[in-house]
Amino acid sequence: MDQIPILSLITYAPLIGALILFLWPGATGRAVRWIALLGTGVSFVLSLAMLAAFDRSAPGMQFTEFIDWLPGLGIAYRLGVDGISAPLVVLTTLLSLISVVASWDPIQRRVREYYISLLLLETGMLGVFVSLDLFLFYIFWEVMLIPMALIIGIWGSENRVYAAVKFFLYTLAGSLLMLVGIVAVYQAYFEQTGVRTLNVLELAQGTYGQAFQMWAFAAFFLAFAIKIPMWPFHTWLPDAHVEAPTAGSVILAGILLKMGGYGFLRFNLPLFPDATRAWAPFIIVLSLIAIIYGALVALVQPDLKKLVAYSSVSHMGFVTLGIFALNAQGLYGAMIVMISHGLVTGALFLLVGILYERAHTRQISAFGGLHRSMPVAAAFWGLFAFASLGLPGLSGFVGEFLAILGGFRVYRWAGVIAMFVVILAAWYMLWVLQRIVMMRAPGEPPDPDDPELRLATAHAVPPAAGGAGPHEHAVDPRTFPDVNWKELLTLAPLAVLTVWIGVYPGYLMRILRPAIEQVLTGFGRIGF
Amino acid sequence: MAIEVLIFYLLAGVAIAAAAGVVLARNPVHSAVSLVLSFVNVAAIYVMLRAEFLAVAQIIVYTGAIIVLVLFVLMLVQQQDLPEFHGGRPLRRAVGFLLGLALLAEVAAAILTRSLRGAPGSWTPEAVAAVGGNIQAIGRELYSVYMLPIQATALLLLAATIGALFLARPELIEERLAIARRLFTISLAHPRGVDPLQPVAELPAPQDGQLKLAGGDRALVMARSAEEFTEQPAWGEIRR
Amino acid sequence: MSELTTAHFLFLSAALFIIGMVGVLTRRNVLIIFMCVELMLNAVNVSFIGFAWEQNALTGQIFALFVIAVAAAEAVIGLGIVMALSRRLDTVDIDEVRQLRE
Amino acid sequence: MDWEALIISYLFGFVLLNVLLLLMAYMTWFERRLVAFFQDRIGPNRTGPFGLLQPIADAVKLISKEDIVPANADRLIFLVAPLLSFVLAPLGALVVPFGESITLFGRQINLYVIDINVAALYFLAVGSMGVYGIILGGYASGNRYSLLGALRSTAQVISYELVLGLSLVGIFILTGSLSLVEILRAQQRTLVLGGLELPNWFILSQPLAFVLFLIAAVAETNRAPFDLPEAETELIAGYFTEYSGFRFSFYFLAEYINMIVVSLIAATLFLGGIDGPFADGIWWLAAKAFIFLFFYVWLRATLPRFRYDQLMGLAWKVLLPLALINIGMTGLVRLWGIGAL
Amino acid sequence: MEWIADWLFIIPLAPLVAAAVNFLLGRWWIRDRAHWIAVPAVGISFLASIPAFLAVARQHGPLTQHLYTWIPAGDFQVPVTLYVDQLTAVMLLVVTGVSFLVHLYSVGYIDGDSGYHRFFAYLPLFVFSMVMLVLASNFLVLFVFWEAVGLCSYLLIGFWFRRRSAADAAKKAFIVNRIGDFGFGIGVMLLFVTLGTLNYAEVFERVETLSAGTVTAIALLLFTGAVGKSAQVPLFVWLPDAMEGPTPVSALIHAATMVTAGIFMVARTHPIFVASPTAMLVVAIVGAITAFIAATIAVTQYDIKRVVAYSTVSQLGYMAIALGAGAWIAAIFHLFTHAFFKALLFLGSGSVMHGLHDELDMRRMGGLKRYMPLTYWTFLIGAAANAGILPLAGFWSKDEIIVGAWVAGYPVIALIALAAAFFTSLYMFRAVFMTFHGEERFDRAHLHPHDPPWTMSVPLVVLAAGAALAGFVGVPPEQGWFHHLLEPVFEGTAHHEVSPVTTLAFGAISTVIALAGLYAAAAAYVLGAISPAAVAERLGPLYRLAYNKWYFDDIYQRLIVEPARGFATFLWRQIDVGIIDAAVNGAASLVVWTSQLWRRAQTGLVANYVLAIALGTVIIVGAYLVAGSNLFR
Repeated sequence: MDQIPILSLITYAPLIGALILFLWPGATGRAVRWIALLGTGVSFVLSLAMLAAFDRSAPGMQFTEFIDWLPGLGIAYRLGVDGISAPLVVLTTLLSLISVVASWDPIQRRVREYYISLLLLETGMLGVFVSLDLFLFYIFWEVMLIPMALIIGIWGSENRVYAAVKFFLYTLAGSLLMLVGIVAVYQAYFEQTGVRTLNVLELAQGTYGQAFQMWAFAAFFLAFAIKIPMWPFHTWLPDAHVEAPTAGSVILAGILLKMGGYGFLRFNLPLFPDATRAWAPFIIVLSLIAIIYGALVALVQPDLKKLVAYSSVSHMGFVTLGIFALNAQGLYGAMIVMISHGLVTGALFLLVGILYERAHTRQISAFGGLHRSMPVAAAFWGLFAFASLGLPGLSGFVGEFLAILGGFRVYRWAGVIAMFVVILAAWYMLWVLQRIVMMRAPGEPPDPDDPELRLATAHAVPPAAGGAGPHEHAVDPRTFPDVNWKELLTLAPLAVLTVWIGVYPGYLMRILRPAIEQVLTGFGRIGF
Repeated sequence: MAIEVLIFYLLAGVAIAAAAGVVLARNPVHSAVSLVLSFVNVAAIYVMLRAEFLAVAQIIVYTGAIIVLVLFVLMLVQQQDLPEFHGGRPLRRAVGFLLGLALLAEVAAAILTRSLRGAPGSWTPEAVAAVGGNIQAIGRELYSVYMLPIQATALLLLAATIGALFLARPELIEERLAIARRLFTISLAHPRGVDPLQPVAELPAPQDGQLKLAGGDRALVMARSAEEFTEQPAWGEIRR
Repeated sequence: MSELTTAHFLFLSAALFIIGMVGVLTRRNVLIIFMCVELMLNAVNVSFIGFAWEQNALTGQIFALFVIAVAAAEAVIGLGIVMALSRRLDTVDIDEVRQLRE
Repeated sequence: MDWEALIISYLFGFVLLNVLLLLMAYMTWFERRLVAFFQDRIGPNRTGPFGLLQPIADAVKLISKEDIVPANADRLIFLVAPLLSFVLAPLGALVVPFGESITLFGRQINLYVIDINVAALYFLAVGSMGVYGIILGGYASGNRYSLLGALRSTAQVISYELVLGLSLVGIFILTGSLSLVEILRAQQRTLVLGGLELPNWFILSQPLAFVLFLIAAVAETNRAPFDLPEAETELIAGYFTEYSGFRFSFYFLAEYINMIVVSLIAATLFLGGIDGPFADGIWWLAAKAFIFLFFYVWLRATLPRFRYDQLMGLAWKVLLPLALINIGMTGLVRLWGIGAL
Repeated sequence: MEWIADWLFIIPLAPLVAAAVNFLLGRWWIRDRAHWIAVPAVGISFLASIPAFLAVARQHGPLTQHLYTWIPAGDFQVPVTLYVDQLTAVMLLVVTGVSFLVHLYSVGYIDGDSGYHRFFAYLPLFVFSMVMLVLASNFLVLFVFWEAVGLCSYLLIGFWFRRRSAADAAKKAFIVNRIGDFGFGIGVMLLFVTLGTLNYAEVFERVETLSAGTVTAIALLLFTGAVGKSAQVPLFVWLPDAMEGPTPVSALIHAATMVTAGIFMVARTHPIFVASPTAMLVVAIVGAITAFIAATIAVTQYDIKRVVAYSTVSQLGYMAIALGAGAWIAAIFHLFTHAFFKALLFLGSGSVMHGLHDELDMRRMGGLKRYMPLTYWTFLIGAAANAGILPLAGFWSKDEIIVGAWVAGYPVIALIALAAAFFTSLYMFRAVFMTFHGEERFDRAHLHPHDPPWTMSVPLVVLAAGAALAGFVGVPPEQGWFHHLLEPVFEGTAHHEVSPVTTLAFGAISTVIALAGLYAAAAAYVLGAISPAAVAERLGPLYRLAYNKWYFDDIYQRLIVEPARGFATFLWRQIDVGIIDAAVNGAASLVVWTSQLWRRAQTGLVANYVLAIALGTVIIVGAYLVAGSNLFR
């Protein structure tokens, strides 16, 4: 081997951590956490090195690794990254690292098992992003499923088992369809060329019949649509998000959802260009429904995590809209939305987790006035809420605008409807911001210098308190301590990246460019 | 009539007669002996079919191991436990014979009307001879095209070994597992998990070395471990 | 019928298989049933090898090899089960064993 | 079909069988004399010169004894079982090459009965069949001692059979064939080891396999120190307790023929078989086989019997892993092509 | 002065750095020293704007500085380039100048608040955003800072976040603005899709190639953004509520600068509007309606800041009229003068509040003239300027707008504007009289009104001077220095020739109208000749209409907000949980139910299973024989 197998190193560094934990049953919680941190940290550092060494001008796969596995079946251990997967790999390693830190204190039960799951999960996710062999991809896809279900089902909150089972079955149903699709493509390629291979790049060279493409596309599409998730396959998401522990939600929202979008870009588009064109209008309609629907439903959620979950549905609608707009803006937009959503929603879940640690509830009505008791947290809330609602200058805007623009270029109405969400997003996000960060804690009397109080005494109107009704919860938001340094450590990098991508998306887009141009070339749209 | 055909009829006739003996014999040991006879004849037919390796494998695995094991078990299981052949259930026997006859008729029809023929393979007798013989040919094929199945089979055999250990001495396995669980098992969802406070579920273990009392006068006294008989350690055994 | 044809072997295979099947259906002793199952497996092997012989292919032989391997695994587990049955239920009569219910 | 070759093969086989029987008879004499020597006594020396007629006398005695069938016995099997043992015992010798082919009556005659390309496996298969004689005999006697002896013996034989087979795999890997003729040819080459020219006998390149084979072969033939089935102190005489006279002699014959066959095979596999200077190959083979036979007797005279669990433990916990290690090592050596093997 | 072209970035950078420093370090380190960072930063920005202005004014050529490419997405390239022409230069001066004064004023006003550093982080951030907004040379960059000023507005309105009303107002401001941005965003996208670029220069070059419908659509969509940002009907509802923010914020953002961004944007993109007469008409009509409605509402309000706020809305309506009438320079002129007098009015009312302990209700003021003379006089100047009293700033610019509407062929709109002018004068002097004249209705036992400290007075005085004198840059009407300055920008647009007679006539008419309003106010609140209560009684429904802000808020609440929430709840409860999730769970239940059914086949007897298997084999082989073999063929 003439070069370092860096992708394998990145992928298996967490696995090695998991193995160490597995073989060291007597490890104390402290040791377990440090090992997990080391595993994810090594992976993260390596992925940064990978990104630094990434040739931003070269199209095609880089850092490829190839080991023949089952040559008779055309199965090989093929790894590689291009502009699409490289940022996602870094996002994965970063969010995993953050998840490890974010779980430091909250997870006190079955720590070793938890971190083993987390590390396994990371390996699975990284494997999904780096594998170029459909067989390998499928293995990683399934590998990732189990630890995630365990994380939800064991370390989640009240209704966790239901959520875990739902998550598992939904995703499994999708991935089975994908398996059918994989076999179909494999067979079709074999019949066409007489070569047995599962190499994605090679399969993409084949030309398949229109009818076959339609069905195979649908098989892949359903798997990814469930993962991403698209309306109406989204109902696992709110449950899974709500019940998962903080780190689980972060990874779920930050990375797992991206696999759907990644799958579209890596498999559906290159393999089935004709079917993509045929299905695109239909998918764009679904995307629009998801965008508006997610935002509207988010508007009336009483539960913070559910709200963020539905907002994810809405955001992921932008991803599919952008991808199936099939033009440069759309694809850039989709990719940036994915990365930005990973950062922003991840951070929002961290923030919810921080609140949950203190209040042991996620009901919005239980909070209020956190700006006073937790000013730093409030600042982060503000930042990420605005990033989520697509404020220019933060990462969300770049992606969303490009995705909408992409959609608008194809179908005017699609752009208009999608744009409508800028209002709805502002509505629900600011509503949350107002209810938990601003105003007063539930039941807290108005400040003495508040003009409302004077108004009340003058007109004998009862002062409108910050929240509804008297104390419903034993824990008073006024007593919450502000974020500690570990929590700050998890949030700060996300904030920096959010601003950076918002202000200077060029860096990211230059990484994406060759890959996106390649995808577009498959559609005969050079230069778009 | 060629001599091969004659030999074939001889071998096949004995094989079928022995197979019938398996079903008809009252004494299970006789069944087993019949089966061995049948297998040996079938192995000879394999040789006629240019499958020397399989013939030998048949003898080693089937007769040399499997049927020996059956005999073993037959002798370990108490004779009283063996049910009578003529113990009623006439309906099922009738149905069984009828189904057998029906299937025979169908298969005979299928064989006689057989028309499906695949493309002939490349392993002509000359080709087999060129690589050194049947066993070399099988080896080449097996370890190139059938790599995955052979690995899967290996895994299956490993699983079967473990399963057999468990089935044979459940109480021993439980003890071992309890240790292993404390040490190695990652019990993620299981309530018992690594929690040392919870005792490992216990199966009723033989109290006084007597595995079996009920069902007759022939209590078979076995030692659960070598130490029950002597104080000396067994070969290769590590004393805890 | 003056030459050996595949049909010869297929009939042998069919005969062995059906004898085995009838044994499985009619006998009550688990061990005899077990032996009959082995007989059936062996009958299938005869077919496989017969086809391999006919087609000058090794696939049949290799399949038969796998069948033997699987049969070995099956024997180990099957006999283990018989031992366990005999220990726990004091019987190897298939009609007495109803533990598969539930 | 080459009828003549077939008939010659059969003839050769017939000759071989008779020679084996004769050898077996004198093997008993040899053993008794040798053991006596070890034990500082004289042994049979009255019948004929040096007691050389003793085996014949024994045979006459056994044949003329009453054939007793116990009332409790499973009659058919009881009668068949010793026969089975006896018939199977010499079959292994059919694949042993006794020399280069010779020309007789204008025909090329091979000094072996058959050369099949699974010869080594065939030897193992025949060995594994031999166990039926024991287990069926033990069962059919209707005697609990016999049964237990048979069970022990069977377990022992199938365990060591495994070791026996695995110990040979190294040789198969090195020669790339299972045919004994091929294996012999492989040993006729020269092994150059540090300037020293040695015959390429597998005892040199597979020493571990040789030791394993030796131990397993002793156990396989139920000889001391692995003669558990006939542990008189515990089980009277094991599986053949109920046998007498002629039927007993079948078991007896089988045991000794087995010893000879195993010795021949071992000599062929590990000591180069017919390979040797100055004399005809067959004399070399006989000489090498004799070493093994002597070794058998030596063991019997020297070592105490194993305890049963020690016996099984040895097979499964020591020999089997060693055999596997040997296979792995051989495979790696072959893969990396170390040494001009 | 060309050197400034390379240093343009200083203008936005200084406040940005100040904002960042105060935001990141304010809590731990800077605390109440925050103004030492913010005020000089904005000062630098102002000082840097002056040479830029001079350079442009002399040279008549725009300055540009390319910073970096923000979004490179295929053919969609968004460079960030600073661009200064005369229009921008004027705006820069207004923005940085007023900002500097307001910063200064805030030092005294916010003093002692726990969020001191926060305030001085948000306010420079706003200055940065606003400066960038005017410096933008690209529609998307404009859009970005368009939203960024919205963010700052949100943050500053919600500065006293613990008040529910402030939090509500902030949210409302942002969301209503977003409605405008919705249109604006689509407009930008439409521009890109049809023209393939978003840079001003290229867009304006190619705008003629578009069809009339497309141009109208683009213009109206862009104007939607202006409607939101510049608080035109029907999206003006956020601006009065925005007065929940601190008064300097109201002065800076919601009077002088941010709300005029819409006007600026329309003026900036005038080639597009010029290409679409329909759009121009719509702009003018919306402006007129806004001017009138807001003026009527202002008359009935008691909250001093709300009066000023509605006055702002009304004045923004005037500017829109000017835009629609094609009187671009008049619009910018009014924007310029309005910045002075409206900031002055807000700061003045802030002084009043400061003196009266955050009292806002004019019914509890009165007679303050005696206690705070400086505030009184400056406020009076501001009010008079707003009312259009000769020769104060407002007169010149407003007069020019009305004339512009008249000559552009919109006489009805000109008349509405005149009517609104009467109300303008009425509410302005009503505020002055109710606050500073008459009996002292405040709690004299506890309150001791006084003039503010110097940091607050200096801006008042400076702004009063501006309000009094700023109008003279545009004198004589249509031919003033200001007009000549801006002419290059609006070169090539149709220019209406205005006869001096028309100018004089309208000058006289509007003066009369203003004085009429002044008299009416005096009659009601000083002389007591008219009882306001009686008038209100008599007007009945009309009064209630105006008092309740023409029911805009209620209509929105009833017709949009509540149905939307209801629909959302329906989607959640019925569709999401009721149908989609129920289908999923139903599928699971179906499986369980079916399994229960099949479970009965489980007898536990192996023999039965075997029999079934054998039967199945027979059937399958039979099926093969029938279907697959040639037995029956």
